[in-house]
Amino acid sequence: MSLLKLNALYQTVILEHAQAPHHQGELLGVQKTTLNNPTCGDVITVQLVVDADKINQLQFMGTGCTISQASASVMTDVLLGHSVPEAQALIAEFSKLVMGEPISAASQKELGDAAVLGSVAEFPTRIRCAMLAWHAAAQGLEEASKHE
Amino acid sequence: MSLLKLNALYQTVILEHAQAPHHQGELLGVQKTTLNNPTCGDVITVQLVVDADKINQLQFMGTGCTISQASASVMTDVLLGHSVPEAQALIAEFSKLVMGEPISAASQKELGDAAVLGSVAEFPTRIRCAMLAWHAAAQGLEEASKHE
Amino acid sequence: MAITEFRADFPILKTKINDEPLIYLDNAATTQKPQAVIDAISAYYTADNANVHRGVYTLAARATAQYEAVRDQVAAFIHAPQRESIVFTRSTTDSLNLVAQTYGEQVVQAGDEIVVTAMEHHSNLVPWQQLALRKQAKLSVIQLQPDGQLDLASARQLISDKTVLVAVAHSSNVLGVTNPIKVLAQVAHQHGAIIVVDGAQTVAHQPVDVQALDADFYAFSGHKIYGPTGVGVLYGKLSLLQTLTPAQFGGEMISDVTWERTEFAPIPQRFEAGTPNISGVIGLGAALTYLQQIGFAAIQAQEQALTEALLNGLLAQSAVTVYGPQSVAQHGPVVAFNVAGIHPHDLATGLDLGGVEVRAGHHCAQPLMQLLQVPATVRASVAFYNTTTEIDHFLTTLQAVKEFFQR
Amino acid sequence: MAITEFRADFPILKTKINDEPLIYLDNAATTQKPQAVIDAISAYYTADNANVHRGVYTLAARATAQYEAVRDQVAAFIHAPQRESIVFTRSTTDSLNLVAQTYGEQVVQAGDEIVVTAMEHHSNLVPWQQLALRKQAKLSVIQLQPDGQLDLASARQLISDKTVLVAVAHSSNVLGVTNPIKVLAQVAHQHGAIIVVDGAQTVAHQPVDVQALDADFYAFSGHKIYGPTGVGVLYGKLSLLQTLTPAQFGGEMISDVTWERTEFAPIPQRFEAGTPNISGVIGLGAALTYLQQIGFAAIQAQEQALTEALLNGLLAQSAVTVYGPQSVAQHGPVVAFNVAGIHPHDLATGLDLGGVEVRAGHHCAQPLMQLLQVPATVRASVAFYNTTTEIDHFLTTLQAVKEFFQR
Ligand SMILES: Cc1ncc(COP(=O)(O)O)c(C=O)c1O
Ligand SMILES: Cc1ncc(COP(=O)(O)O)c(C=O)c1O
Repeated sequence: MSLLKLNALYQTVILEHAQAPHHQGELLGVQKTTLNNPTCGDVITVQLVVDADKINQLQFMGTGCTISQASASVMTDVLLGHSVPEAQALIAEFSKLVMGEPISAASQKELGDAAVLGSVAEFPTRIRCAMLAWHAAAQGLEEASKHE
Repeated sequence: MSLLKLNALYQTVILEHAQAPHHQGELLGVQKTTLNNPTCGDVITVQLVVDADKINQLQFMGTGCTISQASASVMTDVLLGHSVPEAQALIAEFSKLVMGEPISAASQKELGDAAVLGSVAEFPTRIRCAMLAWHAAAQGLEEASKHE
Repeated sequence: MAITEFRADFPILKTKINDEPLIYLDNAATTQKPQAVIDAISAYYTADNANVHRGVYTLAARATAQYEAVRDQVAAFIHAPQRESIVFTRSTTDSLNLVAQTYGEQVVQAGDEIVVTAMEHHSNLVPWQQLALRKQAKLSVIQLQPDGQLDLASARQLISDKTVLVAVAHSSNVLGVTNPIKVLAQVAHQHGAIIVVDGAQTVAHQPVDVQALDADFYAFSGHKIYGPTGVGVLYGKLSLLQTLTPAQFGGEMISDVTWERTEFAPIPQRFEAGTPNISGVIGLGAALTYLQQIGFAAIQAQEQALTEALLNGLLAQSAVTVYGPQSVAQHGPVVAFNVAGIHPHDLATGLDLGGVEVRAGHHCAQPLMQLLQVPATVRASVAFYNTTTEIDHFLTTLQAVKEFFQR
Repeated sequence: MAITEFRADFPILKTKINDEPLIYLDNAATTQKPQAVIDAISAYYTADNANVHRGVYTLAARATAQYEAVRDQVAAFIHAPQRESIVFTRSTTDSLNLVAQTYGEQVVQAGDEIVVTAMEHHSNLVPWQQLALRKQAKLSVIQLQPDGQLDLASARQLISDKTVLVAVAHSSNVLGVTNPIKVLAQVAHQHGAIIVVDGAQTVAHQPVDVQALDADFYAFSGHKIYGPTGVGVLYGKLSLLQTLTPAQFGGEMISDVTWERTEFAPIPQRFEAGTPNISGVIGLGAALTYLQQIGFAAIQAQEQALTEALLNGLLAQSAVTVYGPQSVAQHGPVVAFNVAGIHPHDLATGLDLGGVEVRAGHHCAQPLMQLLQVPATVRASVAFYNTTTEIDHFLTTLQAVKEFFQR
């Protein structure tokens, strides 16, 4: 078997995020949004604080495969500091990316490390893993907007 | 289409029985055994009287196709006057006959006009039609035996 | 391409029956399959077979993608607003029972009324009858006009505020009529009832738009639309499906299971318990693709010509009674009839000896037979691959069989 | 003929996955199909397709005869005392739900107890759990020994005179163990309970005798025994089936229908509503014929050799945990495992890139996963057509994938 193929999906930056995820852990007293991937049992909980229309705090908890952990980690990096509409737009762009749809160079840049997850598009069964944390974030943002 | 094939199933004796069935009509005050063929809606009612261990009276009512009517008619001819065990044996022989299984020359003779219905064996979907009255008679005999 | 050329795609139509060329006129029972459908099933098992929705490996992804693509295809075919409204079942019967076992169980209450029509197939009658018996609800039957068309006055009279559900065939499998679903849906909705439509006899013969009809549920079978046996479709409005608890449990229809309780998956997965008929769904997809290649315009033109030849040919013969409308304008591709003095079974056997395959019996519509006051009828039903030559041959053979029995 | 020669009968095994030869080790999810099964389906649609049980014409008689012949074949295959005990369903899941919707609905009452085991697939757990919730019955769970085998002491303790139904897998789809059904049946019967056996993982791997087991109901799927998807079997004891009212209605499962009531057909027709999966049943027949040509002696010998190579190979690798018994004597052809520090999904993706198709997930046994304290496992499962070379390749690939993730 060619390990090159494995390298295409599991690029170094992804492995690094999975091994040492950013913004992992519980935010005390902040509302949780939990989503699971029934196929594999992965569970991701996202917590976020929106202040002056900006995402000020954003953390995640949960277990999962390399893809879902790395994706959760880069998600926090990408979305932190953005306004709710900006974050929502970025989630939409990320979703396009992992579905293999073209996105603009600007979006690509904005997504930073997350752009590397575009390789998932060639692994259809792993798209759900990559999207889990982002879907949870989208749901969390919706709930946060409602409370305002 | 070759009418010869139709002649093989609908032999003159069968058509005659169907057009002018023997022992057709109701026996007043005698228990009825009714069976139906759900596929085509045919219904046959058989009534019989066993006296001194002999079938003394045997009539049928109901509507149906040529095969089921003719078969009911010959059934009454064949079974009348026989003892219950003899009648049961004849029903079993008739059943073999229409299933295409070999029967003895003696049985063949005993079955009389009914033997002609052996042609039904080549028309699997019509076997049920041929058996309907005989099954009803078998059930009637069983009930009659119970009452003794 | 002329419509008659598509006939060559159906290998069975080249075979013989009782040494005579097969003339298949029981299309209302099940249609024959084009080579494209047979090949799609073989190809699936030869190259892509794996269980769906479960594996992360390539083969499983391939099988799942093919399976789910047919959901999109079916949604487009009946103009459903979204793919989630399409549930794969075993058959029309399974689809209708699913509605009875979910919506029926969860919504219908004692004293409610369920309305069916006098022309329903057992599959769209008995589930409601048994539900009504279980729930102490009332079953009412919309009557027919003398020519077999639905009596809309009777429908308007029976459907009331007490009605919770109206179950109706889009087209009859005996009378050859197509019912005014849109009107019935309006009447039902005015009274707060839902309408469940049995499309088994319709989807292969005319374009169906579940949104234009405003059907709440719509059911059909793959095997009656040139697809394989063992696969059916239930369309349901999103808002309805979302409120329903499933009736079958197991496999991938769950989201989370503990010993004590189960959280169900979103629709449509929620209603597809266990391993589905994967090759059946893929075969159905191939059938729809094939149908769309021909196009409904060509199909309808051909089937109307065939129905006209069939209906008028029958009406021209002595001693023949045709049930349902007597004019081709109201008559779909199914024609039920009887010949005075000859039992339908005998006629069917005679025709069969001439290679002509027609149905004789009650066509799973026993109460309708009682209404027509016959124990059974013969039924000839056409598909686009039939030819007027076949219809002629059928009529000639019928004449000969009649003469045999009338001599 | 050597067992390895039969491999050539499976066309899919000659294909490639990710440019590597396909090594199919997800046989517990679904098996691949021999050419004989693919051909039987094609042949049916090419020469014999008609609806069953309904027509008096030759084609319908031919289809019906083929369909019903498979009933005899299945009865003989699982040693049922009579053909009437065999009901064709959509799948194991459908079969088990049928029992829950008929026997369960009609017999189970508030306060009754239903007993399952800790290793059940959702399909043999959720129907009983939901039934218990509906009926206010109690669901109890037979525990496992540390090595994953059923704890018979726990079974004896839980099954009491309050128990009405014991539902148990003949073989686990995760732990690779086969349960002592005969003993459990005895215990159940002593307390007046019935036993429902899920044979999904058993019928393809060892001879089954439902009479010797004294099973009251026995369920399995065609697609896990080299047959098509969309067809399943429910065996039921005659005396039980005869007392049950069906749960699905329509088509030929009736004997007489009026507007007010319905008389049902005798068994097994009573439980087969609507047009069945005719080609599926015929394909299942072809699969059983094929299996019997090979014979269970050869199949078992080969599968034991493969399981031994698989199990011992896994146990020899570092960081690997195998669930279920650690010795091949107690271990059937299904081996679930994990590698410390590597998520099962990542392993499965890595193996997939090497052409090796294994399952990663909860295997529709979420409560068992909780018991094993893992979110998921990898699972490799063999069939007689696998080779020891394939097992070797799997083990080498696994080693390489481990090294990739552990670096
Ligand atoms: C033990 C067991 N029971 C039941 C099932 C369900 O089978 P199906 O999906 O064919 O209904 C499976 C397979 O998925 C199984 O392994
Ligand atoms: C009008 C109608 N409804 C329902 C059905 C039942 O279809 P199936 O047997 O495929 O479930 C049929 C065909 O038999 C039909 O003609």
